Amino acid sequence: MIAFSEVTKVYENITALRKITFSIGKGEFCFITGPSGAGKSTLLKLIYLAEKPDEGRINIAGWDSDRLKMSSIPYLRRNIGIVFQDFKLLSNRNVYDNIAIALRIRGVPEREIKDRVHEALKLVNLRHKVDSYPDMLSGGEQQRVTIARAIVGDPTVLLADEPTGNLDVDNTAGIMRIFREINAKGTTILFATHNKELFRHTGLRVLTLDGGNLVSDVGG
Amino acid sequence: MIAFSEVTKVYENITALRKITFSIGKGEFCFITGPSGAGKSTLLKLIYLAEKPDEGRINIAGWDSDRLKMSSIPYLRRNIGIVFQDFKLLSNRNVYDNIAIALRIRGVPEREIKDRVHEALKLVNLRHKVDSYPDMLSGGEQQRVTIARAIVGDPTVLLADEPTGNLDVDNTAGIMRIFREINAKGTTILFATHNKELFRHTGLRVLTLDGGNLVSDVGG
Amino acid sequence: MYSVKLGLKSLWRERWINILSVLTIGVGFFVLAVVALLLLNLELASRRLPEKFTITVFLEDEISQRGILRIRKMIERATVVEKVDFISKEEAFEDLKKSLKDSAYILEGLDRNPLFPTFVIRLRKSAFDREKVEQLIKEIRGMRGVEDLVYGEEFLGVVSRFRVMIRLLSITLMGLFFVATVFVCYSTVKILFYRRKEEIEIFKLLGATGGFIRLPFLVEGSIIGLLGGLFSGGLLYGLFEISRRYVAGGVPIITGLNPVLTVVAILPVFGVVLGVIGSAIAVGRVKF
Amino acid sequence: MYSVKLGLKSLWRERWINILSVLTIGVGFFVLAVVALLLLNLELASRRLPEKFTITVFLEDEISQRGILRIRKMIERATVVEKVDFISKEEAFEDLKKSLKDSAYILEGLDRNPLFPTFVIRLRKSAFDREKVEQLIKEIRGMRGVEDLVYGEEFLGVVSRFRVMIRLLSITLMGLFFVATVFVCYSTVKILFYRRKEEIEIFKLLGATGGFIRLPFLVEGSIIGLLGGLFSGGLLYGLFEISRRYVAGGVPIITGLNPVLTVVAILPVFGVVLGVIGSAIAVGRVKF
Ligand SMILES: Nc1ncnc2c1ncn2[C@@H]1O[C@H](COP(=O)(O)OP(=O)(O)OP(=O)(O)O)[C@@H](O)[C@H]1O
Ligand SMILES: Nc1ncnc2c1ncn2[C@@H]1O[C@H](COP(=O)(O)OP(=O)(O)OP(=O)(O)O)[C@@H](O)[C@H]1O
Ligand SMILES: [Mg+2]
Ligand SMILES: [Mg+2]
Repeated sequence: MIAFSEVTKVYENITALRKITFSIGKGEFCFITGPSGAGKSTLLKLIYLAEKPDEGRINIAGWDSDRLKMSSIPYLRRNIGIVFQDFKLLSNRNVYDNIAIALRIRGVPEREIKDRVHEALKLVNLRHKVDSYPDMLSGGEQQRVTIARAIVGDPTVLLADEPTGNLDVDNTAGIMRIFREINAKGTTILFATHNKELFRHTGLRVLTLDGGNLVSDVGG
Repeated sequence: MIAFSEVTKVYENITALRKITFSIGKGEFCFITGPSGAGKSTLLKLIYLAEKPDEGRINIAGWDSDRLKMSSIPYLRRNIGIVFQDFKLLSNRNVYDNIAIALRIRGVPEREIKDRVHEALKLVNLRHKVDSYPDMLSGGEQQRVTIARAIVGDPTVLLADEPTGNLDVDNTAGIMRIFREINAKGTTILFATHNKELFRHTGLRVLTLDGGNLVSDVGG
Repeated sequence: MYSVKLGLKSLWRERWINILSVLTIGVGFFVLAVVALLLLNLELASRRLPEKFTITVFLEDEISQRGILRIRKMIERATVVEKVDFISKEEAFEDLKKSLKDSAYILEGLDRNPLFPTFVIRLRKSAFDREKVEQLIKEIRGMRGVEDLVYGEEFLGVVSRFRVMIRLLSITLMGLFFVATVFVCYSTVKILFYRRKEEIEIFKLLGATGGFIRLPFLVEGSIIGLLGGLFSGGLLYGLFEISRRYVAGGVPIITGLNPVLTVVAILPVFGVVLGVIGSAIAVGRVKF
Repeated sequence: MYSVKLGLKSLWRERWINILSVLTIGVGFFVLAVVALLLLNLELASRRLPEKFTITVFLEDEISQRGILRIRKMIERATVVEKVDFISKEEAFEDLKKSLKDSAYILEGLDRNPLFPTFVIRLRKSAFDREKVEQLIKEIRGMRGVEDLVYGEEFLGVVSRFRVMIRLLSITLMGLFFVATVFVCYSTVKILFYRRKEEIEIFKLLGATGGFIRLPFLVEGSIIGLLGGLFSGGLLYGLFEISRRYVAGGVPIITGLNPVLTVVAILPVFGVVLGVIGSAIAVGRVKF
């Protein structure tokens, strides 16, 4: 599903990723961990094509990132659900619209959108906040809206960047449960987190980054 | 130092805080915990006067929140260092300026600012990012800039809202160490977090909120 | 389509800034329209100038009716001629008396009518051409039965220079004002675009196509343009009505502004066009 | 002070949007300046009109030198009079001959000079007052030695009506254009302010005072205003120079625009003032 081979990403003066090689199969649930600044978010950005690799090749669902035409990027992204570390909610739209926008972009009819948005909100325990605007939500609530937006489109790949950083134990457990369910239905999941508790006893695959290097790849 | 008596805060349709009463002495280190949406951030907002209570009274360093003139709010805030849950970094300024601005607002001379900013950056391990802009930083790095900005002014009260949500274990330990040091020098600290690990074995005071109610007040 | 609805919603969501934009564009259009009308009417007025220019042909005292007819036909054949009037000796004398007004008594001592029968040639206002006029004058001078000919030789030159100047000025000023207005439109939309950079970034990351991103701006731009156009049209019409009603007899420079209602009707259309073009330029190519 | 530096820095940081603002304001000023100059010159031209208006006083044929002097003194005492010229019988005859031009031969048959000695009174262009002029006319008519008096009674009315109209039009249009320009300034600063709402919010939370927040906007607004003023001044001067050099003989409507250089110099000052006022209004009261 996703294959990196010798991928290097350099920002101005810093090498965020150095010769990273790994591949993730369809339906896998894989954690990416490492300290702050290790390169976790950068790795995810390369997958959703927000950044281009400086060296090496990336293959996503059969598409080679080098040879991808710019006009087909939107269509590729529609198969990817993303939980951004900084949420990226639209501050001038309420919770409903923030989630619905992911479907509207795909041209899903409005009636179907309504059902699916409400279902997603129910999953993250935020049905009572459907009309709130982002700045009326607590940090954890915003994070859950972002999660709902990422999963509402039934993506084939889910990229979650520190999705539980602002959530308490119970909410985190709830989110993990949802992710496991989605994964069971066939969605490939990449989950970047610094919180080792989340995968300690799961037996799932864990990629560990440190200073841009892939230092371990265990489990799975 | 900070005293709440029967404080209630209502947002449109939701009661974020219900008849909260507690008081924190000078130099105390107090945690505020509770699940997502419990009212932790709201409680801090009342202290730094970003929100007004609907009922009850708040006294901060001898100032009654009711009787405070609007023009003296800035001067009160200068004694408070805040780590915002959503960082609130200035996206069009680099790390140096983001931290320096807290001192410039106070009219500190530019030469002194330079030393103090570099010292704060050293504490949070970000001296190499001094010229970066916020969107060139990882989530954890942004969070540490926010912490540096909160402590650079040697505040008498430090309010930290989920300051380690995006930080790995090592960085979290580093930040906790800094906070203990600052506290030892006499700064009163309120630390809102959902991460029970942070205070489990410290013996420090912990206020627990749930659904807007103060459900427990232990330790200290 | 949702993308269109997005534009409409955003119009309402950011209504204050949009109202500012509409007013800014409206004022720009209004200024443009007023200046355009002033210049157009100045141009029209200057076109009417040569109409007032006449050539007076004095015929011989004893010319026959046939001779008069022959000369008239000759003159009428020229393309620059609008109208030819014949004034008999007697009529000419009456005219002179009138033009002397209070000094007409000086004619009292005259024992005979000293004037000639004359042709007064009015030149055509459109297609005014100095060379052709001079050509005609030369021809008339050469005709039999023509005693003399009076024409404002100098005046002729002044008129055509004035025309050229007015036209040059119109074009320069109109050009400048047009650029200014387009510029206000463009910068208004560009500012809207700047404000929404973050939103666009998020849209792209969620898989929106270029069209989906661009369309709301075009919708918004066109509606802002439309409203700006309507607003300026309203202002113009208001100015027109006020000057017509409250200023004694109307301010001719305004009430005389000929196609004021046409311009009022065209402004909204103009607004939509500019709004769309401005938006398209402001959004530019969408990169992923 | 740091707050001032903040304004300067922000100018540079957001240089693209600021350039747009400068250009927008510049164009607004330019339009305002051109219109203002056109109207001012129209007004000045209309002021010159009554100067051309003259009263002609015909004196009795046999009037003595002393009588002439007496009447002259009387007339010169009136405040509306600019200049009085005496034209003797002989001079008057020559004048008539000239004004008849090619028809002067009609005078050949006259056996005596039928004209009177006359006073030509030129009226003062400033302080033109219809009532006073009529008062003067009445007085002159009543004087001994005055045979008759010719004056453009109707023309007089037309002139003063025209003056009123021009003035009304000037005031209305200038007012509209001024509002439009202030509006463009205001909305430009307001948009800058909208863009920085978040920054201001953060500043407040960090303990910034109202002055600290407001000052950078005032600095920025005044500099944008200054640059806008300089830009419009440049445009105006450019238009002035181009029209002077490249249009044969100069376009009088532009080159004749009298205080063009003064206006060019005033525009930047005007810009700073408007920029500061606009910023102050746009920022409004800072609430905590
Ligand atoms: N646009 C950019 N320009 C320059 N440097 C960047 C940019 N984006 C990221 N970096 C740097 O690359 C490194 C890796 O960043 P990344 O965001 O991938 O870290 P991370 O593993 O996600 O960290 P965290 O856990 O703190 O979110 C960091 O040192 C960061 O400063
Ligand atoms: N401006 C607002 N308008 C309306 N409701 C609000 C507003 N701010 C907060 N709330 C609501 O008040 C409740 C408490 O919010 P608060 O931010 O204090 O929670 P929290 O304890 O900080 O949660 P978290 O751990 O998720 O950050 C939440 O349900 C939130 O939706
Ligand atoms: Mg990250
Ligand atoms: Mg919170």
